[in-house]
Amino acid sequence: MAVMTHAEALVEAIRECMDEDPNVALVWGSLMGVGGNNEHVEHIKEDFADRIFHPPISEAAIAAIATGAAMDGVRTIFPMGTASFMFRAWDQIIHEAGEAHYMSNGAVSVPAVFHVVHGLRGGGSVQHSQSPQSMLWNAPGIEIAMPSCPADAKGLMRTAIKSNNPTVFIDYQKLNKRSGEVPDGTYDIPFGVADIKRQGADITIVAASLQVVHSLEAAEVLSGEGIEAEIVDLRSLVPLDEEAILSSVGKTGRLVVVDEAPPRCSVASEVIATVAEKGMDLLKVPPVRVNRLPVHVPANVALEDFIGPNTDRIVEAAKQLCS
Amino acid sequence: MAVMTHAEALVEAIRECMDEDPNVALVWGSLMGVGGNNEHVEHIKEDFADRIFHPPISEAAIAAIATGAAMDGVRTIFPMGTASFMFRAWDQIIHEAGEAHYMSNGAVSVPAVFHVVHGLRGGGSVQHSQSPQSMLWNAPGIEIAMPSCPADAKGLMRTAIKSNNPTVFIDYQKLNKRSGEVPDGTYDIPFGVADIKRQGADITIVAASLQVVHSLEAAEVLSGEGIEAEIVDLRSLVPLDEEAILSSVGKTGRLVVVDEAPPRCSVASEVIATVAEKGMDLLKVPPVRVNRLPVHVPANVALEDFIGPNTDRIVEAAKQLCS
Amino acid sequence: MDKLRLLDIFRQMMLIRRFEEAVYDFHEQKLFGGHYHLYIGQEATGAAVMASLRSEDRVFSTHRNHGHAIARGVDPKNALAEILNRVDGTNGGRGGTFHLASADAGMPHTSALVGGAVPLAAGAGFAAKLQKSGGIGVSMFGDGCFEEGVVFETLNLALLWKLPVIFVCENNTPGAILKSQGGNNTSNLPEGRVIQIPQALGMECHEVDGGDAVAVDELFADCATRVRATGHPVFIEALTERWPGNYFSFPSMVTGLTQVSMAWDGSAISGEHEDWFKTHGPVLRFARDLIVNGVGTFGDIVGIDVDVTETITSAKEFALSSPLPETDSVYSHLLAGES
Amino acid sequence: MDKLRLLDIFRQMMLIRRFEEAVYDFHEQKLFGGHYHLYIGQEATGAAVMASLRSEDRVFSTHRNHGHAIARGVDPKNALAEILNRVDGTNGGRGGTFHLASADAGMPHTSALVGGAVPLAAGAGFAAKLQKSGGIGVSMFGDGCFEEGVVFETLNLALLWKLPVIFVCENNTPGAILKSQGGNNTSNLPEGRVIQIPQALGMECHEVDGGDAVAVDELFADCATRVRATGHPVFIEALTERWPGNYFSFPSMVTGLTQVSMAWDGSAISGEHEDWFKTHGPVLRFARDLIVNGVGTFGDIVGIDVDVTETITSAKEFALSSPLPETDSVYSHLLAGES
Ligand SMILES: Cc1ncc(C[n+]2csc(CCOP(=O)(O)OP(=O)(O)O)c2C)c(N)n1
Ligand SMILES: Cc1ncc(C[n+]2csc(CCOP(=O)(O)OP(=O)(O)O)c2C)c(N)n1
Ligand SMILES: [Mg+2]
Ligand SMILES: [Mg+2]
Repeated sequence: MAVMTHAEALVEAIRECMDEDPNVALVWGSLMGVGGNNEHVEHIKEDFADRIFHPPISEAAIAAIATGAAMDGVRTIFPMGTASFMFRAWDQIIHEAGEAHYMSNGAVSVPAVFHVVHGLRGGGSVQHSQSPQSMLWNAPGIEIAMPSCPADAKGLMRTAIKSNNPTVFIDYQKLNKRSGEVPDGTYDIPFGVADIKRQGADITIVAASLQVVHSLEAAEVLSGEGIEAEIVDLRSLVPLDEEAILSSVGKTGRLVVVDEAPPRCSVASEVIATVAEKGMDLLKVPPVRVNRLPVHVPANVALEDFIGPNTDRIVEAAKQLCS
Repeated sequence: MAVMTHAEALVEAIRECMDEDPNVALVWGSLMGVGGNNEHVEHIKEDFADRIFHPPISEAAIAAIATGAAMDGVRTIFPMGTASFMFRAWDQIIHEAGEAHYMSNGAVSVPAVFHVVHGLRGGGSVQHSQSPQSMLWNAPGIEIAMPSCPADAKGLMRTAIKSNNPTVFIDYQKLNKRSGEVPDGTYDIPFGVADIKRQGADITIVAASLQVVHSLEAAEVLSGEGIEAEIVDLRSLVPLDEEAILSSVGKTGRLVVVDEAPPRCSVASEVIATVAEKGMDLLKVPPVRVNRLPVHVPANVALEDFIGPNTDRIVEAAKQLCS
Repeated sequence: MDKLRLLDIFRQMMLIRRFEEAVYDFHEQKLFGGHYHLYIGQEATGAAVMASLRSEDRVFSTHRNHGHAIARGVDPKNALAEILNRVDGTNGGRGGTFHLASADAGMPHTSALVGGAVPLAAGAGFAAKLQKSGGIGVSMFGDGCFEEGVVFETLNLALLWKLPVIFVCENNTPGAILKSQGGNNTSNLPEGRVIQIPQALGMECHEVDGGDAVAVDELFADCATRVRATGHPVFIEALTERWPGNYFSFPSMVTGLTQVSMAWDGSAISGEHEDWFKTHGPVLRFARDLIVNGVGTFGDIVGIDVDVTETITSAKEFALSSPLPETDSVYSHLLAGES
Repeated sequence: MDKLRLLDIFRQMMLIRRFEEAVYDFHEQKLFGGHYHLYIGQEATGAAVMASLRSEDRVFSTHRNHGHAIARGVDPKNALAEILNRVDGTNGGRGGTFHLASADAGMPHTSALVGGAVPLAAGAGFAAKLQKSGGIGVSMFGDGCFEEGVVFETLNLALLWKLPVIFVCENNTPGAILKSQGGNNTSNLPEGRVIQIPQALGMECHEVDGGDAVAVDELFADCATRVRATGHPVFIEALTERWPGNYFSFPSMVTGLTQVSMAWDGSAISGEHEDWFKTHGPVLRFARDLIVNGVGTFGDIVGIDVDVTETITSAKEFALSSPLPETDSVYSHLLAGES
């Protein structure tokens, strides 16, 4: 196993798929956000120049062009940059990409990948910090992947590119520079299979993307206080591994869901509602959400940390449930 | 009390506010959807010609123009027609209208009203049947009203126009022709105050907009079988009357939430998550969501009924909980 | 002048007209719900455009799509079944009037959102370019689309990325019913001239009388050849007089069922819509031209009408006898499986 | 020629320049997070535009807003405090560099989304029209905005609804760093000429050298008068040579701190950026013009620089000593109360 960064793993997946399949195209967007790491992408540029398209600032049209091309089997990866920009293409992603397969009764499919960097990025302020995952999950017909580590980033990106559905790949700029072991060779990680990133018998913490990192940190702290947390990394929201969530809650009887989005109608709401409906009896105590606070994102990095679902808040929530 | 239709009550509210306040403007959009009733709006047109603007098909720019004008105190009502069209203005509503007050630290406010007709409208098919309420609720800074009857339509619309916040008024074409008693004179219905549309001791049904009508129908059926349902009409999602929900559940111990949106991260998810977090002990049995099925909306009206949260499905869910 | 080609275009136009009359009839009988739009008055454009297309080309359409689907070769049986939301419909009954499409026929998708299909067609051009298929993307859209910013973005992108796409704007605002009479809210551009937008971007632009099948055919065939060769986009504005029955949301058959004999028997024409029958209605106009120019005889015209009427009659029966989808079918095809 | 007016415009330009140097310094010291943009190189446009505005006018800006805020009259103290996210900032520290705005100063809102503020400014025109305030909306935006459809929609709406708005497109692509060197992705229009878009819509359009303060002032003053009188929108494209330090996301002070003496002492100029100092940098250029035309003396120029440098020095101190907002403040002003 090689050790590489999240950014490197992501680019490796894209490179492999572009090598394997001449139908994979890449829009030259902001794959790594504004925090550097673009050197990794530069290499793809040289190797696949004729399948790389430099975009104007036209999120809506490009998302729809990727959608139309996908109907003919072209798999376009469109890195939209900051997830906030995706709202400019909301109609095209929800209504065209997300509905075409159903609307055509299965005759056409839309294998496009919309890549975004979401969440609190350190000074992104009010308009550069969106977490669109809950809004997207409310729209049927779209797959959603959210990797938390380099190995998953690679395997999930490969699956996203090969998937015949429109996939929103919700990435995190703060993960880009983090390193981790990545299996050798090519491998896909199927959507819908959560990964138990840590075993524990006392409490279940469900999370995705950067919040898995925070949850693992929290688990260490909790372990010091005698609480063993089980971390369920969802990896994909659509499809969802309900099984993994319920079986972990069945084991621990306690549930914290950590989610970047503001609380109302969030991923955390959904996981809790699912458990309440299908496994209320498993719960020894009421479940708890740890979301971004229900406010906008102030520019200041300290306040940003305060509103975010951070390690401290996870620890606190878990301790309360276990007390 | 006069008896009038939902459509008439809505137009009366708009007319009163335009009379009372020269800063109220109206974009000449599709207030009533495509199901008729536009004669009511015609009258306003004559009386306030200089404050009525005929729009091109430019949802995004108009939403933002209404937002910019609102910063100077102009209260524009922008009927966007079918709620699906709102996704074209998603960025403008979430990022500009919804964030300006916070971002300016309270210096500017955005008293604009975005009116849409949502839901299964009878042949709207895949792209004309959106229920955007859950996605919107995930975005902080936006008020959301959803009337279920003429009296509420009037009082809530008056509040929407007078509110200093951007308000999305989520209406329903199928309500337009329904009649009801409307109090005489001018009156406002504050946001954040749910209305118990029916008292009952056995089960709580939380709903909004047309689903209140379905729930009331279901309650009649249930009553025939000895189950007395309490119907909590939310009337506004933002702010939410959590108090009313929890106190009804405290009384009945059983909860069904009826919601037009697809289930994942929906209004129903949110209500259930809220009750699970804050009142799990009140629940005698696990709560149940009755949502639109998690699919797109087929053109056929019979299939549309099948996927919708209809009276039968509410009755069935309630009976199961009470058995 | 290729007589067979012209008669074939006329046949498509006649087929579209009889198809639309059938749709109207079905709606009058309340056999399908919701509002809908007819292509009457624009037949010449759709039929002539499709005449130059090949299987590797891709057409994307709008809420006013029936004529495009028929001319593209979708079987009227399946198209009518779709409008009645039956299992044998082009979309298995799910799309209905708003979404007629058929990947097999080279018309993968139809968006009911104003301007929605314009970038999708550019996407087909993108695919053709990448796959070197030799195909082109064709976007059929209304003049109202120019009010939506995404259409502007798409024109820009097609030029920047050199995509083989033909943008066919069917401008039916000339003769439009006034907004005060419930008319559609189209061509709300201050100059009222949509062609100036792609022109300003430097796109090759053409204007054509959209009611003149021959003119559209010649122009489009020429453009298609060039777009295939150069890979660069082209814009065509087809101006058509709006059919008087084209009201907002619900059409009205104010001009009655088509009588082809009006093409040679002027005495049958009278009343409020005289001008429509004599000058604008593209089916009668083309019938008249075909006869005058010796391309076809009365007999040919009548023969074609009898033929297509029969096609539509049996298509109606087919559609009516096709079953509604099972309720359980709503779950299928939400997500695609593996390839 | 109004000497005082010109010197005042120069003062604003100098103030903006020193302000931006302070921002750069703060960022180098890691006193604020995230990426940011400077207005260096575009001072002439911002300062000259604001010179004609009144309190009833409304300015809306973009991610590159610092210069607009300063020239509009926002106190540099509060602007710098905002960039450091302190309580005394224009937005209470919440907006940061992306969102400097001040309703009191007639600059209600700044959007960091490309093209986001363009329709908001049209909204201010809408309000002015409705309220007959006599004010105008002014949208300051970059050439990249033309790639976003909503900007096209807005131009169309401003014409259709006859809104008193002046659209000022600051085109800083001339001389732009190549994309391969990390340059911004702007002016991706095939013809590269943004002015052709509003022209095609029939809007009154003007082009001006955005590095020439006098030219911008004369043009804008004239337009403002006309827009106030007619209520119709006007478009201005201000072309400016891009400042060499204007890289993507993070600027770099490649041209060093400004030495006004370069305006009269050419011997101080050398090296890679000679052309910038001699021809393009608007501050030096205007200083040179003022002297040549006898509007101001060396002494005036130096005096102004000393003055504004002092203003900025104390603004820096003020900003640095302003406290960070309390964490609990994040809950406030999510929703407005009653009026
Ligand atoms: C995004 C969006 N906004 C509004 C509508 C409602 N609508 C349907 S058709 C139409 C007019 C379209 O005009 P045009 O494009 O010229 O087509 P025509 O009907 O004239 O053929 C409108 C506004 C829609 N379908 N989609
Ligand atoms: C909707 C949206 N998409 C992308 C971005 C990222 N972005 C920030 S500045 C910029 C370039 C803007 O160019 P221009 O408008 O010419 O302004 P300039 O920076 O040249 O002054 C881009 C693409 C954004 N802020 N908003
Ligand atoms: Mg039209
Ligand atoms: Mg620029």
